[in-house]
Amino acid sequence: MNAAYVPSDYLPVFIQLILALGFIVTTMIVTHMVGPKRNSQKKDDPFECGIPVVGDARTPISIKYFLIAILFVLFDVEVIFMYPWAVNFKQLGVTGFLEMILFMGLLLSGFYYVIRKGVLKWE
Amino acid sequence: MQPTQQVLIPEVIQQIPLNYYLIFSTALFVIGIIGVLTRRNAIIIFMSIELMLNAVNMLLIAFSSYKSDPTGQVFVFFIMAVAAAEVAVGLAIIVMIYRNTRSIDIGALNKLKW
Amino acid sequence: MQAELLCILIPLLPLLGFVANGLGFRRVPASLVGPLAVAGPVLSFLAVLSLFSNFRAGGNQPFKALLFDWISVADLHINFSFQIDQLSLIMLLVVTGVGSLIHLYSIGYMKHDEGYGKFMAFLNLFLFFMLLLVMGSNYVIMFIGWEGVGLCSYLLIGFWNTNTSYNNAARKAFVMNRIGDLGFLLGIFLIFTTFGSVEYSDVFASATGMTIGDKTVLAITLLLFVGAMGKSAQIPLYTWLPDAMAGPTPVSALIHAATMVTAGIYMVVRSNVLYTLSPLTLEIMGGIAMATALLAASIGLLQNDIKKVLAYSTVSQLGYMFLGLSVAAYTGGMFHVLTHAFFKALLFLGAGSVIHAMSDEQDIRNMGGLRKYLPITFWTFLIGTIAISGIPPFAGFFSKDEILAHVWEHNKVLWALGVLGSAMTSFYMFRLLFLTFFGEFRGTAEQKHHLHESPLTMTLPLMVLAVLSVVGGLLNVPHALGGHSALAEFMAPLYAGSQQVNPAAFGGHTMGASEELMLMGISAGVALLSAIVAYVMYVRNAAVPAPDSAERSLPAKVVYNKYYIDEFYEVLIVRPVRALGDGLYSVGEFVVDGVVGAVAWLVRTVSGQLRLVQNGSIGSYVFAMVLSLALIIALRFFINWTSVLGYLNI
Amino acid sequence: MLPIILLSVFGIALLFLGFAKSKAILLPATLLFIAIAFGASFVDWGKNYMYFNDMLLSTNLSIAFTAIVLLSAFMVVSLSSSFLEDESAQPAEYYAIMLFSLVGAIMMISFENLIMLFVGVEILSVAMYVLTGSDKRNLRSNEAALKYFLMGSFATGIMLFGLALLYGTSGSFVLSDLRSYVNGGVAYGSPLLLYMGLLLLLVGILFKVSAAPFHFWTPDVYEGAPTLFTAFMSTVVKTAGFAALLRLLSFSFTGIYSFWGVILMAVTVITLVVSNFTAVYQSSFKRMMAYSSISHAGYLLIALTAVGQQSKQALVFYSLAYSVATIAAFGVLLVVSRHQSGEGKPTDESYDAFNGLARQNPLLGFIMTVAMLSLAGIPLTAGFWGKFMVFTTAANRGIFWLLVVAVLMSAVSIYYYFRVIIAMYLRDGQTTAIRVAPFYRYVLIAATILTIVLGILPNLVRSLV
Repeated sequence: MNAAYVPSDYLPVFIQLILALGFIVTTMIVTHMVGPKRNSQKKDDPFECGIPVVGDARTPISIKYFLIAILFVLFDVEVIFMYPWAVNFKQLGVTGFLEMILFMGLLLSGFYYVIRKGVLKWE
Repeated sequence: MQPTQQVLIPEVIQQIPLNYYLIFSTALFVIGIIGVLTRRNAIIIFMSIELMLNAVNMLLIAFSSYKSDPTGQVFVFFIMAVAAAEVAVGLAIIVMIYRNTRSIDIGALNKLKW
Repeated sequence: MQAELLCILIPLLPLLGFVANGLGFRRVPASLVGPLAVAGPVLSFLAVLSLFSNFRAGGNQPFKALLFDWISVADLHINFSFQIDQLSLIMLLVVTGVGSLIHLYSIGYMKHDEGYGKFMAFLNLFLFFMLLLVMGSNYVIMFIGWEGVGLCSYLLIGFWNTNTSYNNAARKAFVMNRIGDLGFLLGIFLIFTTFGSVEYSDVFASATGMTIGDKTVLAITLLLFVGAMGKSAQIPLYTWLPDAMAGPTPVSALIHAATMVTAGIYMVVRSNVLYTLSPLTLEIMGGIAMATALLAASIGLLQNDIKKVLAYSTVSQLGYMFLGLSVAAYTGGMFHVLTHAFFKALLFLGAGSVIHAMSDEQDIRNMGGLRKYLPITFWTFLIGTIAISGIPPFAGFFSKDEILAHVWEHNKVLWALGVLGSAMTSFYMFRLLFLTFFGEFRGTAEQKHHLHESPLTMTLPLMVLAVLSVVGGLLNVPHALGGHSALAEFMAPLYAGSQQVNPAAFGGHTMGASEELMLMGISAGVALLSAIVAYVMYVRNAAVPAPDSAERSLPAKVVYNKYYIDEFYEVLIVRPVRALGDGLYSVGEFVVDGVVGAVAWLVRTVSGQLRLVQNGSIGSYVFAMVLSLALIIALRFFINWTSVLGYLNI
Repeated sequence: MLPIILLSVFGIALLFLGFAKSKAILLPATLLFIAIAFGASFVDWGKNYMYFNDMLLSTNLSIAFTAIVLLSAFMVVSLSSSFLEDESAQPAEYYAIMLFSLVGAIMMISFENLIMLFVGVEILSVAMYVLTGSDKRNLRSNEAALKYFLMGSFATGIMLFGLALLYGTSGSFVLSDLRSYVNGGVAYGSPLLLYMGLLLLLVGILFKVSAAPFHFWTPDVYEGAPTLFTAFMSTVVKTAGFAALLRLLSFSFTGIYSFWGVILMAVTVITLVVSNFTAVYQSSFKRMMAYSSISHAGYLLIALTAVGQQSKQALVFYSLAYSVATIAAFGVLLVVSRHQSGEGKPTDESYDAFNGLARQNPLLGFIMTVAMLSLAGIPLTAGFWGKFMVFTTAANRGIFWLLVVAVLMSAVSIYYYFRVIIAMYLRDGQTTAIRVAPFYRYVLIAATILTIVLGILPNLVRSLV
């Protein structure tokens, strides 16, 4: 049973690696080749409705984006606790259900707090 | 080790020797450390730290599988959740610094010393 | 029960005085400050007296007053209890008795000072700690008192804190004391690990079962002696004491003459069993004590500050006390503590009275002829001087002689050196007396106009102390003079343990009465001779030490003087002694202080370098962490530590 | 384990209380919450209970540490009245985060399963990252937060790797399993993994308690963080960290003392020497306190190095004495620096800020003096007995050379502690009389009285443990 892997066993992994890389490389090369190319100085300039360029291209992004991204990370990750719970749902029984309700309740109270703080107001 | 648990873990996983996992994780971990040591961009340092954490996750799962003991995997969940919290706070701090100094180069941050 | 109540009251009363004056600083009316502050010491003195009479009536039975279980953690048990026996009672009498007098004196001396209430409060606090020190029944309580008196001494030296040099003196005193304290603390830990207890009774009981020359006991006694060096100003930790004269004069009298500085002697006598077990420590102690006594005395010969002379004299007398202890003459040491407390307190208070009258002038070159203006001060000062010089039948003669007699039995060379020191003592003390009180007044007219005898609160303590300085010696009149060594008899039970471990050291007097009388005659004669020399130089010739600015060559009037004896004296004694004194003074000032300074410099430099490691960059911090981790791993996994662990005794 | 639940609920409640119009209720509410948790922590007194599926263990020792942590938090919070005056601050959030961090601290104190240790450490650390950076406009605070965060996560990573290795070699995260594994000889797995695992885990926690050479973050972070949170960090985090170390080392890993004992000794010596020497040169009081905190970590490590029955009581006592004195010192610093900024002077946290303080403010001077005396270990203050007990543990083990180093270093420490006293009493300064709010004053006085009472009657604490 405990026979060691022989190198050929890694073949599927290797093939998938090549396929994945190959796809990216191919698409990049193909897009460059397929489209027509006409370069000119005007065209390479940053362009904004005929008005000459002012200031930095990297305009400050509203802090809202960061906040939402950060909140997403936080709430998103909590899902991982639901997988094992779901798998063992039957064995855990009512207690498990109540515990998950408590867990979700805590999460939701956090969510409510975020809303009350006005983080999600999109103005 | 209880036999019932042994059923839960597919034996096929144990075909790669545990040492490989150990060495692999350690390598990943050390790469993370080196990243922390050599980079100056706060975000990249932070990513290196995440790499270290993932190396630990990897190791824990390997041990967990080989011991047919789910505790290790539960720990991984905790690490992931906590890492998310760290990411949230860390990004917030980095954004705050960027807003104040227009830079996230840690080399510029040495006002506090001596 | 009643005895325990007394035991609590004794330290508590001064503490109450401290609380009242300390918390009520600037709120207690000035007229109340004095009585409040004096009440504590006086009442505890009465309590001590009652305790003492009970003790005598109860057949001299030592007892321990257990107040409460102070701390007990695992196998560490420390009781808060007081040990009442012959030794602590004697110290209690001295501390509260002399302490009360000095408190009384301070009322007159400090009344007009801005920080009068604060001063009295600190003085009370000091007394509290000093009482803890002598009453405690274990080393930890002694240590707490030990640190506490150090702290109070620091506070009181720096009392006139607007003056930077005073602050430096205070800090120097504290640092040097701390060095000593470290030794003491380590000694306590070693005692604890060796005997499993810090209680005197337990420690000495198990110590009697040990053999002479035991290595651990050697280490313990040496560490404890380091503590004593700091507190009792022995070489090399003595330079703080002369600097400590920056404090107000009552402080110098109480702390730096009568009580605190004798704590080291008390500690050694208390631990006499341990010291008897370790003859090597006693030898070392003897050497250091002799060197200190001579060094300080020779420096004292040339000082011109009235308090500095007394300070060096204190250092030198402390040396004598340790000298006595080093030849197992524990009673002799304690006896000298006792008499020294009387006459040195008297001298300091007298000096204070002079300074008071001279409007804070301390230079004896600007004094002279004060005999007429300050008669009480003069007479009491004279008594003190005779007492310290060892001229019979005053107190100092008996105590110093007891020590010298024991030293004679032990080592004749040490005895000779001791007599030499005694001659110097007599000389510089009489020089001080003559320059201050005889001759013509050399101060300014304004000072002369201001001269006055001190008020009664100041002169009363002087007179009481003068009486004690005269009769104090009668406590322990040796057999050779027809007495029966009352003090020695009284204290004998304290040395039962020592006698058990080393009977040879307590062989009793081997020398005959005639030999003892001869020794007495010699030392008294030498002291008298020195006094006469001083008289000739400073009264007959009215020599005045050259001002600091003058060249160190001999003043003309001395060179051309017609007394052959003076020239002889100059060439053969004064010059060498002066050179020696100057040299030794520099040793003290520059070498010892230099070492202390160098250590401080080293700490600061290392500190300055170390802080540069903290360069503020995250990268280097992380690098340092990883590097140390790697180092630990390398050292831990690639070096065999078993042998190293064995070496470190783990 | 009631305090954990209570504090979590209270924390959430505080977040919502923050939406109320009046901020005035926040401070008393927080104090009330902590007080309730303090009382609730004694429910399990005298019993050894396992909680949460054997994840946490409540013993008298853990309750004692919990009580110290809660007491420190109570005192720190009661010094926080200035929050309410500052508009940009968000007191509800700060208080809530502090309560949450206390949950983490209690988990660290009473863990039975290493998972809980990790979760506790992280809850505490993440909360501290936020509080360190809470002064958002202040670049120093920002920098401190980033430093703390990056280095803290790095240390967490190292600690986790250690945990994983321990798990790999012993097959369990439970302390009692680890103990039987260690004591039963190395039955299976590799001792190398065990040693490496323990080493890395130790390094992670040593970082949190700021022991050298893993202390570099401490001075910078303590200096940059708002003073109040510095006080919180230097007491709560340290106490919890040492409780965790004690639990680990005295319970699970006593069997391999020969392995970690010498490492800890080396760390102790380095910590003592580096911190005390560096503190001498500092001109900033706050930074000096950071080094002082490192040095106290060194003294506490002595008790761990000489681990035994007595170490537990020594650690409890020392933590209490240290926490109370540190909070009192920071409390005075807070008043003084706020007073200065109130007078329009730049905020000065150097020694000079204390010049002549005691002339016009004898009470503040006295409080600071007692705190410094206690930190320096002068008799009749709590700090003396703390040091004495710690040193006795070392003496009992016969580790005399370590004792000598420690005693010498405590002599060095006198220098920088007394500088404050000298500045307050002996130097001239223009400090005018400072008005201190009554409650604030009571807390400081209480801390001072506690320090003195514990210095006179140290057995009070022992009768509690």
